[in-house]
Amino acid sequence: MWTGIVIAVLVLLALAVIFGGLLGFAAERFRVEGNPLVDQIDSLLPQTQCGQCGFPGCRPYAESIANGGAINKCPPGGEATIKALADLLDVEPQPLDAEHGVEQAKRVAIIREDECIGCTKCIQACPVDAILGAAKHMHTVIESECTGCDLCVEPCPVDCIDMVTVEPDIRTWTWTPPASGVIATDRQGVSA
Amino acid sequence: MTQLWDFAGGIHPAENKHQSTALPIRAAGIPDRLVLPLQQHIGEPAAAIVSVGDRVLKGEKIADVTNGMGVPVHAPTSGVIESIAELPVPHPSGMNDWCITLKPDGEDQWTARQPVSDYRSLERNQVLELIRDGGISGMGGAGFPTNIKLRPPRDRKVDTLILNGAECEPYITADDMTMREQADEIVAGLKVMAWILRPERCVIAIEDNKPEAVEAMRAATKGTQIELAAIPTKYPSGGEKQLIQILTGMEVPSGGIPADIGVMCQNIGTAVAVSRLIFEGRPLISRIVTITGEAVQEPGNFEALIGTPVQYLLDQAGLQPEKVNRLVLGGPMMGYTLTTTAVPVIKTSNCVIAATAAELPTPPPEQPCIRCGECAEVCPMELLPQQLFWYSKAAEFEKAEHLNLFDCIECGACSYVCPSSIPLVQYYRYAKGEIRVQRAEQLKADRARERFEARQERLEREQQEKEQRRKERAKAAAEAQAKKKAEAEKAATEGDAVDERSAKAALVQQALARKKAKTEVAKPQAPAAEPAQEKPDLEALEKQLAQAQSKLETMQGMLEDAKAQQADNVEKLERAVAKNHDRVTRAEEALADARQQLASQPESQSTE
Amino acid sequence: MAFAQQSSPHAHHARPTSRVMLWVIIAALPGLFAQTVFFGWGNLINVVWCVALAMACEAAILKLRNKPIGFFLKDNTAAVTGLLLGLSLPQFAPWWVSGIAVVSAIVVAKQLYGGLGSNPFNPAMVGYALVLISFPVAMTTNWAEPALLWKGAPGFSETLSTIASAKQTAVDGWTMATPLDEYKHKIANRTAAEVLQHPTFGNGIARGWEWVNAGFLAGGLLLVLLRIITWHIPVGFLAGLAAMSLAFGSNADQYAPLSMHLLAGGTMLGAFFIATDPVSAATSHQGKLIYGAGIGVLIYLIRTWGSYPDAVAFSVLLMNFAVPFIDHYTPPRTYGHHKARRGVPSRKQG
Amino acid sequence: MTTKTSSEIIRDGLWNNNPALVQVLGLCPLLAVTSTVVNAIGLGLATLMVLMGSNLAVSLIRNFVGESVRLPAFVMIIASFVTCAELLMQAFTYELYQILGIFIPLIVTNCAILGRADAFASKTTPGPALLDGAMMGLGFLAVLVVLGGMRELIGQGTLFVDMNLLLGPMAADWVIRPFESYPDVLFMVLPPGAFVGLGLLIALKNGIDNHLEKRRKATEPAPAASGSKRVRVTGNVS
Amino acid sequence: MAALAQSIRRSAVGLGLFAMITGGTIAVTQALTEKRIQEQAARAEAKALLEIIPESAHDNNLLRDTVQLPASDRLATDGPLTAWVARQDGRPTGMILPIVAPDGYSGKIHLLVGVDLNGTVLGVRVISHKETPGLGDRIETKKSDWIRSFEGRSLGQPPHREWNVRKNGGEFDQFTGATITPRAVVKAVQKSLIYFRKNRQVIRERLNEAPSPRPKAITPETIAGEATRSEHS
Amino acid sequence: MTEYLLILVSTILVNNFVLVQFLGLCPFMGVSGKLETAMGMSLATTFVLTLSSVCSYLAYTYLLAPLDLAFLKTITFILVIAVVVQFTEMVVRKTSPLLYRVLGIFLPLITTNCAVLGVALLNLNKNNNFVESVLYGFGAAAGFSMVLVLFAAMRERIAVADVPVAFQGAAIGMVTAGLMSLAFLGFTGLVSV
Ligand SMILES: Cc1cc2nc3c(=O)[nH]c(=O)nc-3n(C[C@H](O)[C@H](O)[C@H](O)COP(=O)(O)O)c2cc1C
Ligand SMILES: Cc1cc2nc3c(=O)[nH]c(=O)nc-3n(C[C@H](O)[C@H](O)[C@H](O)COP(=O)(O)O)c2cc1C
Ligand SMILES: Cc1cc2nc3c(=O)[nH]c(=O)nc-3n(C[C@H](O)[C@H](O)[C@H](O)COP(=O)(O)O)c2cc1C
Ligand SMILES: Cc1cc2nc3c(=O)[nH]c(=O)nc-3n(C[C@H](O)[C@H](O)[C@H](O)CO)c2cc1C
Ligand code: SF4
Ligand code: SF4
Ligand code: SF4
Ligand code: SF4
Ligand code: FES
Repeated sequence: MWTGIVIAVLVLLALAVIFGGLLGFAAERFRVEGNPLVDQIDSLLPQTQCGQCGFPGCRPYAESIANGGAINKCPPGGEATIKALADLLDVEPQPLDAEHGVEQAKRVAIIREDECIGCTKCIQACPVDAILGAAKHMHTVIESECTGCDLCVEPCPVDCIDMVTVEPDIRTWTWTPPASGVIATDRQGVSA
Repeated sequence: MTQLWDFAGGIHPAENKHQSTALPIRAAGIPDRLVLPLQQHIGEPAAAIVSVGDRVLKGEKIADVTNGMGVPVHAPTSGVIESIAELPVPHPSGMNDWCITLKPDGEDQWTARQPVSDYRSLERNQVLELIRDGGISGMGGAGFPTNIKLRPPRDRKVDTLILNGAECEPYITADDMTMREQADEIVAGLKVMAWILRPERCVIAIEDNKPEAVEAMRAATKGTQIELAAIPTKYPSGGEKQLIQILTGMEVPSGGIPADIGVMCQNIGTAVAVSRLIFEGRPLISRIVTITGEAVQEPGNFEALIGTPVQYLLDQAGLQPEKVNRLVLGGPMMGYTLTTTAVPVIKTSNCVIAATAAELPTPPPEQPCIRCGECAEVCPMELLPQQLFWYSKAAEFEKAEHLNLFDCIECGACSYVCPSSIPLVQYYRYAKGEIRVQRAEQLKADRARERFEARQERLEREQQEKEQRRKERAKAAAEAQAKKKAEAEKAATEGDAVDERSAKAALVQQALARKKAKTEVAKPQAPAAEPAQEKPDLEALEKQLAQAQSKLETMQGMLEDAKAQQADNVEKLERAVAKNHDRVTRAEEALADARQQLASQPESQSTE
Repeated sequence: MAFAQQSSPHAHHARPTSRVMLWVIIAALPGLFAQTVFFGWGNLINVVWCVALAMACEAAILKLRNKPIGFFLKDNTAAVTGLLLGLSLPQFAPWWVSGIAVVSAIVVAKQLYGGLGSNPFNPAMVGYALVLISFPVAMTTNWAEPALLWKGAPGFSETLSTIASAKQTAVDGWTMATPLDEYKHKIANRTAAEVLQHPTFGNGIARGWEWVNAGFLAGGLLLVLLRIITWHIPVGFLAGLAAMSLAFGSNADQYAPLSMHLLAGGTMLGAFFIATDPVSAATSHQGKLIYGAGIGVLIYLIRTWGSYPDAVAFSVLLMNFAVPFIDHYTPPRTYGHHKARRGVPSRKQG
Repeated sequence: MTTKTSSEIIRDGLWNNNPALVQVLGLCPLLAVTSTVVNAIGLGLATLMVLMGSNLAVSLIRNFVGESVRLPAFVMIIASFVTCAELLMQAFTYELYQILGIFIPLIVTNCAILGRADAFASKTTPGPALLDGAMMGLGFLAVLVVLGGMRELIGQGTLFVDMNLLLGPMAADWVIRPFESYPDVLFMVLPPGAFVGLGLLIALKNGIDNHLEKRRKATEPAPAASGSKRVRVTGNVS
Repeated sequence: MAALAQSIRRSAVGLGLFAMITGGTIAVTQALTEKRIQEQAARAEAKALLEIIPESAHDNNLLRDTVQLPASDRLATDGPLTAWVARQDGRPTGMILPIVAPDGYSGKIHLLVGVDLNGTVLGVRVISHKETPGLGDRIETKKSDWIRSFEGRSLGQPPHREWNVRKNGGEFDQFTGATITPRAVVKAVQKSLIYFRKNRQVIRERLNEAPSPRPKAITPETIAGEATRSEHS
Repeated sequence: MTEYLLILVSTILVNNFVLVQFLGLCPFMGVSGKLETAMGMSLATTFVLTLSSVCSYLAYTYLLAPLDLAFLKTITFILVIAVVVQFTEMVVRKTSPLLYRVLGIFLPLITTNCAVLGVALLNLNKNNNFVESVLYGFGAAAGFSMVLVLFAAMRERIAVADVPVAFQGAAIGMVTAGLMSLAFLGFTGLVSV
């Protein structure tokens, strides 16, 4: 009986040592750094750099997602971004986490120039350098570059920055899908 | 006989054309007001070059496009500019856009005209310039600026010039009547375009349900090299791509333009406009519009000035307002509904249908798609409309795009036959719109990332430089020297900033101008009112207070600095300091309130 | 003035779904008539019972799902599902067997997927296959003898009471193995001539069944003429079956001959009415040909080497399963493209 | 990793994160052996035991395994438990073992087990790990039994047939036959019935959850916190 | 390089440690249960045989007491037949033949036929088959008692003509909806009896050879398994 | 030759691993949301399944059987599989990032795929020789891949259908797999093995 046990243990031990060695070898020999997934995730985030997700910027959030973090923390991206992420990672989309804010219409910052005192605080705050101006001069927002992150609003000592919702005009207007009419889908009223 | 090919799919809707061909083209006359949208074609909107109160003459340029793709707008008659404002324009959105309103003075006085009797003596470029200055954009479809279209890419040679007189949509007879009555002008215009392009072949294509037009054109083209093709009646044979396939058997490559395969397609009306411009010096200030539908008593075609309100034309055709259920601009297959009759006729408006409820009934409610494939059978682009629909509806835009959503010409044949009465085209339009928005957002996100990364890099660099300097300073023997250097560097960076600023000055200026109007309307965001019943968030309030205090300090510091330097923004800064004082007091009060409230609340409630 | 707002096109000229389905029902009548003439009242009773139950079932589920009942019932699709089940079940199948088939068809195969237009599997065939594997006794012993009426055997009320009883099998003497079943199992140790002695074959290929198949063929051609179905699926189906039969089964002493394959069993019903169910079939012309041919080939495989004497239901379900995949790889070539865009869109790369 | 309370672990295992209904793992044995209740119980108990054992063991050794051999090590632990269970079943319930066939050794690859070892046990102390194993195992067992009961009842019109295989001769006549002359519904006995049956169970759970959710939403207002977790990208500026 | 060696060593030692513990556990459990498992296995494997010839009717170890019988194409088995022998006090009392019914509805049906030395059927059991559930599977004892209807039959009883299903004028019941399966089984049992009669001489001789227990048990499963394997070679 | 063909037909159609034998269901349900992903998974599984079939055959025939250690088969097989998988993953990740993108992320999942261990054990049960083992492993993988890919395409379609709320996701996936399995019952008896 005991010989049987000893043989069994020895065989398994031999196998394990060989395989363990093999894996140890591979772990060292084939070590890789970096994660290409982060880039892919980052490219799906809206790059508002607003930090609402709880990370200092979109890329750190992308890294967190790549490491298995929740995908529903980015309010500017909203449902569309969540869906895209879910698609990429092949997981179920979840509703936006309200703790981080709600999805809003697109906005841009506008500086009321006659009140601006040129303190440059907003320039320091803007993550995408969308504000122009020099010390003690009137500042203005380059509308096309502003991501609407509203990071510049709070630092302004004279509260001269407004976030304005971008209204659709005849050139940005697009068709809406037909109203669902008689056939309401079963998806409505989901706990989404 | 010209060899003809067939195109895939297609339908045969009821034609309803005879109603509006009974009478010859009538002149609509001059209405009380002319409303001239600054954008009447794809491309850039024009900018007004007149001001309110100016008197303009007929044919005078009143708006122009300086850069980008576009053509000018001319005054259709003489009169006074009454306003430049946002008014309803013909657009599926039913939204307003910038328009110049002209109050005619009734004199219809021409500005100086420069007809070219012998255009052949000019450079081709000069003629193309004339066409641009004449405000001519395509009159058969999307309204592409004709001069640009007539300038095919350098490596392309146009072998076949097609004049599109198919007019395959039901109801519309504007081109039909034009061909019947203005055949010579059409030929003259075609000759001008042919001279510009030097094609080997010129074809005028007319659906064989317009024998009178075919006859008239045959007479007018007698003795010329121009071919006349009577093509089988089948919607949408007038679609540019289908017409090219019918006449040449070739297909326009997806995403390309006809010139890629050496073909160009122009509308009949466009040819007339070119002819009138060249030989009469008359820019595009009027067009033929079909007014039809069972809600008008005297349907027919009108020569209407651009800017004529639709109401005016409907009245002339004897509108019975109580009968109208739906008002369609364009044909029943591709036109869009109007919300108001105040919109003007523009360069691309070919037809107005005042339809009764019986004539164009509301379709029954949408049913589920049964994948019967009828739509695929009729699609002239050989798409799979049911799949496009399925993916568009489910917002799987990537897949819809993969199935060539963007090749759909929105002809509506699929919706026409769908047994489940699904508004397919609307789904496609929605999907296309969403995809375009997404693309724009992606672009914007990419740019934001670049800018963010650039900024991070710059900050990093500055940080390093600072570090460097600090070290150097510590190391350096001569303190004064180091200081100087630092100053020099600082100046340099400032110089940079100024440079950047001047480079972008134009941009800023533009942004400012655009913003100004909007800012006035936009109300400053009201701070979210704290619901009284909620438990006050002490922490947040404390943070607020601290922030306010620190801001106040900064401001006071700045103010003192400014005072010391006698800067010119002292006044502003004083205001700011006052404001921040307020802020601090408010924050303090709020905090005190909150503390009080908390104290008065029983413990149990706050721990729940 | 408020004008109606609508997206283009503003004109429509469509044959509504309800009418399409009505035509399908009409086109099935010749086959049903032939069934009644040759096999007695069983099919007719089955059809009535299945259609009624299908409609009731559909209504009940629509109610559960909070959908407008009238709106959906009027599209007649539940009736078609019921009809096709009634046509394909054995004549003397007890009421509860056909009932379970109908309920599983409507509830599991159709409404669980969202109802009309969403079901990936042919509902009627799901119902059929489900009862076939669940109740093999009831599904193999209840086939009426051909030319039953001439023998004066069961009248309407007798048939009705047989169906209405809870017993799994009908009275002996009214029923008989189907031609395909008979041929398949006798041919192993007999010659074709010997096997064909059995009365189920009559003097021709398959007594009664020939006319039933002819009836469905006629109805099917009507559907093609009316452009309710295109020719691709039936042609692919029949060609696939014929090709296999010619390639492998030319020896009638070993395998059933081609004529038997085409005119016995549910071949024509399958080719024109069942495989063509638009909802669960492939989309493009090329896809339809492949789909149809796949069904034909599978039918031959299973009929010849598998356990089941007829295999329309399984083959249709198997190819239904492949439809989304086929659709991915057989989109038509669009105007202005050199080649069709196959496959799946590759994910956007960052 | 935030630590979970015991009640959370219990709720997760049995309902919220049930391995079969929510994680949809361990399907092969779940579907393969549930044609009768007795098979379901047999396999369920074996799985439960292995889960508890492996969770405990993994948690105990969690600090001693290197990254490169983590997976093989876990797998070996699980495999040894499974083999022991297999040997014991062979010794004491041989016929049941034969019916369950290769699905006993296949417990090794029951994703639910390795999943738990990797996701939970390797990150917590032995106590919670053991509890988690027990609850996950019970959750799995519960689904097995319900599915087995459903298939047995609909499929052959009986309940608790052959219980003697597991519990000895005294259980031989526990079998319940609710219907007289029931025609076997082979669909439920055969593979398709297993899939559809589990589908129905999952849907049932979803339905209950949705219902509860709706009720909960109706009674308590949504929390109004918004943007509370914001972080500044550009540092503190004021 | 040092890192590599270090990594290899660490992994190998780590995994080896686990191997020892887990291997030890398994080996010990195995050692403890081995006996019982073998008993159980033997009993289970002999179960089918014991149903045909109950333990009260013999006193030898069936599984280890087999004889090789001459091949016969009649029985659709290829190669010589291995049969189990039942003895009471060392004298043969009966035997169990593994036979195949080749013409089942969906392929071969593997059977065990027990006969006593006079050629009377002691019992018949199905080892494996592929017949349709619900139709042909009623040849299993689990589903119906039909298969017991062979017990006590022999070649003259019923007479040769009536070794068939009722439908074909025979003595044995068929199932509703399935005649093929029962007919195949009836025919196969009949053939095995004919085989027994034809080879009675040889069989007697072989049976009477002194019992020589085989080192390894031969079970019905092994025979059926080998038969399936040889089908496609 | 025919015998080998029959093994393939049997494993791919008649005794399909997923739909009839109930092996490899978790990856089948879990991964196959997208056609593209499913294809990657298929490739990876085919590779591993065939390889592990070979490795476990060798380990059993030349190590366990001679030493009479059959009771160690489960742990040995799974160890072999886990190591093969992990080693492959590491190598692929380093040497061919492209291939890794296609296969790599699925490889770790495969260790816990019953089909892999199932193939090894079934080969034993069936007494398959070396060639048969390889074919059996390959056939099982091919059958798995086929239904995985078809199922993925179908799920893409179902994902946008108007499925009742409670059934969305895994539930309707199960029902679909059930109906597929129902259809596969049609192959019963095609090969009598
Ligand atoms: C976005 C867009 C870009 C185009 N670009 C060109 C161009 O570069 N050159 C040209 O000759 N035509 C160009 N065209 C004109 C088309 O070739 C076509 O003649 C015109 O769109 C008329 O089409 P429709 O009236 O059917 O819409 C363009 C059209 C569109 C809509
Ligand atoms: C479905 C469809 C139908 C069309 N029918 C006509 C037509 O009947 N006559 C016409 O001139 N243009 C028609 N067009 C517009 C042409 O495609 C093309 O844009 C036009 O002929 C170009 O000429 P233009 O640039 O002079 O407008 C149609 C377009 C579409 C998409
Ligand atoms: C799907 C199916 C499976 C069948 N399976 C069996 C079977 O396993 N055994 C059998 O004897 N008959 C089976 N049959 C029935 C035979 O094909 C044949 O109809 C029957 O055995 C003839 O019996 P009868 O002579 O009593 O009519 C099956 C029939 C079908 C349609
Ligand atoms: C030509 C045609 C064939 C059809 N065939 C079937 C069929 O075989 N089975 C079925 O349940 N419904 C059939 N239907 C009806 C309908 O499409 C079916 O109920 C849908 O699958 C339900 O979503 C058919 C409809 C048409 C127009
Ligand atoms: S919330 Fe979104 S946009 Fe804002 S930083 Fe995070 S990822 Fe970027
Ligand atoms: S201007 Fe303000 S809102 Fe716009 S991007 Fe910069 S910080 Fe954000
Ligand atoms: S015509 Fe309508 S119902 Fe038919 S396939 Fe096209 S979209 Fe679907
Ligand atoms: S609208 Fe688009 S999809 Fe529909 S028929 Fe026309 S081109 Fe085809
Ligand atoms: S249990 Fe089989 S793959 Fe998960």
